[in-house]
Amino acid sequence: MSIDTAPSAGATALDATAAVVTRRDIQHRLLMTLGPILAALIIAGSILLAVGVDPLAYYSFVLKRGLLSPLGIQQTLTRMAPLLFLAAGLIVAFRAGMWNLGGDGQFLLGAVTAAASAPALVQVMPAWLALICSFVIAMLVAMIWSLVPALLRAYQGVNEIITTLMMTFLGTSLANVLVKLVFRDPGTTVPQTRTLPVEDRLPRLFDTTITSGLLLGLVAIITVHLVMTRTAFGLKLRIVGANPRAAIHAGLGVPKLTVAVFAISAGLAGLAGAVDILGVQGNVRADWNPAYGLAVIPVVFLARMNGFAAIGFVFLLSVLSIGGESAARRLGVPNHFTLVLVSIVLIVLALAEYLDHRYNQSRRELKR
Amino acid sequence: MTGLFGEIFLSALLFGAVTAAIPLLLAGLGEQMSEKAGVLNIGIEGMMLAGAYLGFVGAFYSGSLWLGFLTSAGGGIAVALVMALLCVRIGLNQIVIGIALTLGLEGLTALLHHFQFSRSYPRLPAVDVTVIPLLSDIPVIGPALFRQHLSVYLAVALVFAMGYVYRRTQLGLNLQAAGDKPAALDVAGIDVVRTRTIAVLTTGALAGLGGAFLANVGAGLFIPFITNGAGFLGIVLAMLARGRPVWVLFGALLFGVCLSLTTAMQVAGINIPTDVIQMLPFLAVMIMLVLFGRRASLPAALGIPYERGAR
Amino acid sequence: MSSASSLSVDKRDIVALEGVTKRFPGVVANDSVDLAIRPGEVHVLLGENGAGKSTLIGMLSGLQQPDEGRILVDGEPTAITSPRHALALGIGTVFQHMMLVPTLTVAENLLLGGPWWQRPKTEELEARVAEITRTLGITVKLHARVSELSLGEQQQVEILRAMVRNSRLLILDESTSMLTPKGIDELGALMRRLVEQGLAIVFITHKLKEAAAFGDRISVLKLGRKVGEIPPERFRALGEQVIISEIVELMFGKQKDDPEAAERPVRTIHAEAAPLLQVHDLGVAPTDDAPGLSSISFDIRPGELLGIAGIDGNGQKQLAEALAGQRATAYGSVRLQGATIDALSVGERRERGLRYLTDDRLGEGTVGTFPVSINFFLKQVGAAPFWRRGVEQRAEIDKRAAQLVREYDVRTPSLKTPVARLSGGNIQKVLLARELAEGAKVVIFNKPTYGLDLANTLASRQRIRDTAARGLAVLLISTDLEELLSMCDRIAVIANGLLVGTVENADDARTKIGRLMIGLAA
Amino acid sequence: AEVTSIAILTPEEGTDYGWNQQGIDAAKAAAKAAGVEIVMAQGLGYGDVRPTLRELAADGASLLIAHASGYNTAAPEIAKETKVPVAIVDTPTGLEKGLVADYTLSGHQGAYLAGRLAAKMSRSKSVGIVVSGEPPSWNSQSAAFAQGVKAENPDVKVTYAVIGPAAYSDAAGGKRVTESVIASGADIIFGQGNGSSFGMLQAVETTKAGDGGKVYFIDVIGDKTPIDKGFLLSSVVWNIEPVYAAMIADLKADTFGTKSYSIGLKDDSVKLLKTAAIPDDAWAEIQTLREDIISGKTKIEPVYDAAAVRALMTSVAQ
Ligand SMILES: Nc1ncnc2c1ncn2[C@@H]1O[C@H](COP(=O)(O)OP(=O)(O)OP(=O)(O)O)[C@@H](O)[C@H]1O
Ligand SMILES: Nc1ncnc2c1ncn2[C@@H]1O[C@H](COP(=O)(O)OP(=O)(O)OP(=O)(O)O)[C@@H](O)[C@H]1O
Ligand SMILES: [Mg+2]
Ligand SMILES: [Mg+2]
Repeated sequence: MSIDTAPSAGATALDATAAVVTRRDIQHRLLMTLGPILAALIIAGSILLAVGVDPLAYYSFVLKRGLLSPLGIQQTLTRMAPLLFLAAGLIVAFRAGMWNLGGDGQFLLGAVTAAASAPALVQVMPAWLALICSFVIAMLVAMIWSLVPALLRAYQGVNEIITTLMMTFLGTSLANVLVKLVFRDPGTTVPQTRTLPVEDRLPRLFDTTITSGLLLGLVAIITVHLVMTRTAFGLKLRIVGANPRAAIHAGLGVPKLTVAVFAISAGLAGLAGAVDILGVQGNVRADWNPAYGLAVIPVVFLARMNGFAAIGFVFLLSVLSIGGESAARRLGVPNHFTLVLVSIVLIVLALAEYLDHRYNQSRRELKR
Repeated sequence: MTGLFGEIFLSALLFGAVTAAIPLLLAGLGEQMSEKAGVLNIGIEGMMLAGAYLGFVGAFYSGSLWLGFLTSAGGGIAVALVMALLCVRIGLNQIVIGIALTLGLEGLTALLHHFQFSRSYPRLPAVDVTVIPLLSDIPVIGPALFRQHLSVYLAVALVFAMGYVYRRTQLGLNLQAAGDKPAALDVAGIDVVRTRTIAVLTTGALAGLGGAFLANVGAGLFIPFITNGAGFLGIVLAMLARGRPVWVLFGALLFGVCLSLTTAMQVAGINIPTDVIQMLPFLAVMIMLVLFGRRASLPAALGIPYERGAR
Repeated sequence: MSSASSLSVDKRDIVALEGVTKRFPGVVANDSVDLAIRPGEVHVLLGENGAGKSTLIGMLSGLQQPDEGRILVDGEPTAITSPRHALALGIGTVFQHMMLVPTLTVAENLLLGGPWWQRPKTEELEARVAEITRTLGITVKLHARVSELSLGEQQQVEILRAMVRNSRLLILDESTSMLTPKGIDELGALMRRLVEQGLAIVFITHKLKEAAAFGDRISVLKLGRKVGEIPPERFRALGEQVIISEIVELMFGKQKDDPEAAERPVRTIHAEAAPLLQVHDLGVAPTDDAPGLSSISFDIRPGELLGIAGIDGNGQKQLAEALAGQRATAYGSVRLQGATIDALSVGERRERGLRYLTDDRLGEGTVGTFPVSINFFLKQVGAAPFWRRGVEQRAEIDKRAAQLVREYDVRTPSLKTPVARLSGGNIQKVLLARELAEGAKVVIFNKPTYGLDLANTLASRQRIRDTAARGLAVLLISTDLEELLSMCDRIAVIANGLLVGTVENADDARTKIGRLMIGLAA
Repeated sequence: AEVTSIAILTPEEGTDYGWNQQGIDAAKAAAKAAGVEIVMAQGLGYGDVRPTLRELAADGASLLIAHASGYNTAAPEIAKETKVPVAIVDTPTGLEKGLVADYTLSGHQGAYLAGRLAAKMSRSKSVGIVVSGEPPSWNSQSAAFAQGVKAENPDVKVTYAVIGPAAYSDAAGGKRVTESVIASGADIIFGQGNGSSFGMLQAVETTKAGDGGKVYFIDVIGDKTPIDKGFLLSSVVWNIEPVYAAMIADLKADTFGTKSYSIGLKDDSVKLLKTAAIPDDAWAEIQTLREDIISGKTKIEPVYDAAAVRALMTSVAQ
């Protein structure tokens, strides 16, 4: 598969004449994002109508609860933290042409190790240090977990879609085994790890319930974006992704880079697990698997692996999932409808993004 | 043999292994067809769910399993049509659309089930089996393998039919060319988009049938999320099989047998956590990959939309 | 000089183009082109890289649709909507880039296109192929996998495919670029036989001698416009030298008679100077799809140009890749400036001054979706001044890229254009510019002028000569014997992975090499 | 304190004739009886419910019932944060006055009776336990059922099978495993497992026992009579309404969070479902056994740990 790294429309213009263009560009972006969402809402709305629910009431609840109320927006922003880390990890992998579909397994193992280490570490060191150590341990464990597909791909050429999917099935089971048999909290009948006290978790932002994990997630994804687009290392990874034979020809150490990509990608997925546990959940229960990875993958593609665009889409996804649950409850629609809504939004956005890209490409090149 | 591991029990285990393998087999065969033609079909889980739901609805209201299979294939094809339009015809990203379709059908079928069946939980009557004379009298294996629903035999026959198509027909050549070098197929006068569309729609039909088998024969009913990742297993099977339908069959049976082994060990009273046992088939495959893993022979154009004359 | 067919439809034309225009983002690839194609004629299409030849072919074979103008088939205005349609009209094309499925056998490739429900009619095909190959005097391995064939063999398969399809019009886009002189002559004879059977042929080449030798009619494209045509009557009336100089004038303006017949300047190489590159007893194991190398030994001194001649697919690529570090060797050693480099990676060899210009410009030479600018620096990622402390310096990159674009005359809409959108010749210039950058000591050129138009070919050859003149060691791999003879100091011949002999480039070199190539002693 | 409305949060829709439905129905009934409003948040899944808890708290709920063991970390935290009282399950140690109450529901007493009944009625002297997962409340019932069987007749074989981890929706797996267990000789199946229990029911309905007769099914928590086709032998039915009613009362009396609530045979909050398939004499014997448990003459200790349950099964199987 090829990743289209053709320059996209979001290039920053510095000179004065271009400022006008930029404003028009922003308007255009806004239109190209809101337009499709509106279209998606109309399609989803007709499903609601069919089951006898007022779509307008539904959407106003989604908006109110996911975006416009202080409580809602805090929840939305909190939900974003692990998703941003996952998206950052996927951006690295996808730009380098590695189809890491094992994010969920890496996420869970990161989560379990963070959940196991943090409560133990706070006993012996300051909370902030314990958190940092837990982050590092979670990252390392996820990295090690990714070594099998990485080495197989790097030195044996085994396709990583197969291996990462297999490793995610394995990782999910392993996480359960760890929770039930190794790290189990003896104090509860429910199989779960020890709970990290609320006051030892990542601090919340100001006077809100928003986790500071959000900031970490933002830093992670922006760093990844800049590294991938502005540095030699990022360019090397993109060369490997776009044409592995060219990478060999250019003298890049493809196997080592491959392992590095997997390690970074999995490490970020592990951090995603850790940030969710250390910032919000406090422990891991047996059989817990939020399967964020599956929802984040399409988001990263829609963003064309651009970190800033991914932030926007992750935000949208969070609004929909937080607001959708609330709206469904209030109107007596099963919560499953949120899935349908997300799906329609994804498809319509993909369609619009494609049309926009084609339009932009021809327009920009004709200008030259 | 008597006691815990009596003949009846062993053959029930084997029977269960086959029943569990068939949906994976159909999904894997379907996915293999798409992949051969260069389309990575991640939406197969959604197609299976559509097939499971519509297959159940068809069978339940008509009283005929076969009508259920028909409606399920229709359901799978309908979802595949969306995929074909968006990913093959206009070339949208296959992974985005595939995952979106899976999410959407998980939600949609759960929603429909909620409004339709969540009070009555209707179940189908027992499926009737076709007994193959003589073979069915073999101890243990006979009752397990040769007293199955007709659709099981048909699914296995399909393995060989697909093998024939791939190796002995023009269509087989076309599919392989569409996956390996679509431009060459195009200049040979065969429409790449049409070839890939046929492949994707066939995948939809097979995935739908797999879903229907799971719901109607495997469970006898439909409940939300009934496929439980079977479609993703199908993707793994198809990729491991390297284009050969028989290997999909072996892979599906391996998973089926592992599931039955879990049950066997528990019934034998062996105290191993189920999570550990559940890891076995995946561990087995990973070890095989580590030992024998060689360059993957995936089609060169897998996942890349074809656009005539593009540079 | 321009043809009259633009005004009145000539009944003899199989295909005629009238005012055909085709635009791509940023370029007008064809600008109201008129062209008449007649049975019994080899119509040669000439033009520099990016002149729009392949684009024209694309429209005839149904891959592209004209933006303006019309195409007449048998006098009827016809929109050729798809390759299938083109085939049905009897238009068979051998494209510039390989169009076979590498994982299928030759027979299966020839069978592609039949009704989908049928069993492939292998017996029928075999009979038909036997018949055609007999009259054409070629042989093909029907049951070999295409990936196992050399590029030359693949080209024959493609020609055969067009014949199996009963084409009335056969289009050959740079089909000689991969052939040996003998192969080229055979192809020429083949074309002659075909047109005598009543076919029409469109033949695209960059080699003017071929044009003069094989053509009946010549059209010249420049910047998308047709700038001239030599009709058969005139063609027959003129001698080869006159035709060539006329074409050169059309393409490049007034020049001397045969620009390719450049005299090789006599250079003095100090025999006592230590060799820059020493290859001793080098061996490479054969793989599924490539022959191996056995016991290759040679030295190249500073300022020396060593040529490797041979039929394509005899291990040239393996040799180049083994030297560059891209292919594992089985035994033997390579020394650069006296120091062994066997354990070094591709990147490390490059750092020591070993450069390799690949013949596979799209497959490994460039990253097609990346901008032209970045592709100049693919082998320098991370190096100053384009990267500082790992951070990309876009201004530096663009400045230097713009300079290279000017210096090497790369025709591109902009620096940001994805490199794959350029014409083949222009991509080649990007590679040349990249490999000749500072720090080179030994340069391996693998078919450096393959696909280049005349002007660019000459310029590139001059660059290679200059490279050697600067005191570098040059290994020049080419299937074009004229090229080797016009440039090298010594020429080695490779056959079946073995260096069968080396000759000094003196007057009798041509015959000696010819003998070596067909397996005789020099 | 004043109680104006209560809210209940369930992981799945309250239409499963089981855990979720019993919770929703009980909360509705308790709210109606106390004359307070009820808010139902269903189908929330097993992920993070903090957003929903916060929102319900902000909307003015006087009590949040977090009806899933997976919610018992989040709910007390939100209680502290918002000062809205919550009720959680399976955490007797988590009490906090005015803020957190626990209700640990275990039907082990009823499951014991079900075991006695199964042993009485099994023709093949072999019964099976099929579960889709191993949460504590199911473990205690599995264990008690096995103890009941052995107490009734030590010769009756108990076969225990888990479908697989997180296989709540694996109806096909439920059917497949149940069929195997039936083939191993069982003619009564004690089944626990949300969605997959419908697959177990289907297996019982479509598979004949070794002697060619009917296989019976014993259900838990809910009452599947409305969808039964004549194969339901009994069910260990939980009635959670008294628990919720007591919570509301305690809230009003400011004694909330001082005690754990539970269910048991005594007040019929756990009871065995009587169906037509149970002969009257057997039922009468079961009623006597019930009295013994209530009076304390028979004691059944709940076993919550999965490994312990499996160890127990290993010993009873031999
Ligand atoms: N004019 C140019 N000169 C040099 N390199 C360029 C130029 N334009 C693009 N590139 C290269 O192509 C890559 C892709 O460009 P593009 O503008 O799409 O970056 P991006 O990842 O989308 O980042 P951003 O949107 O922040 O600009 C760049 O990272 C850079 O390496
Ligand atoms: N699909 C395409 N998209 C964009 N530009 C294209 C496309 N095809 C051709 N071009 C442009 O059209 C012009 C003509 O290209 P064409 O390939 O026809 O040249 P050519 O005469 O065949 O050159 P060469 O001798 O190098 O093969 C070039 O500038 C090329 O970059
Ligand atoms: Mg950009
Ligand atoms: Mg060309």
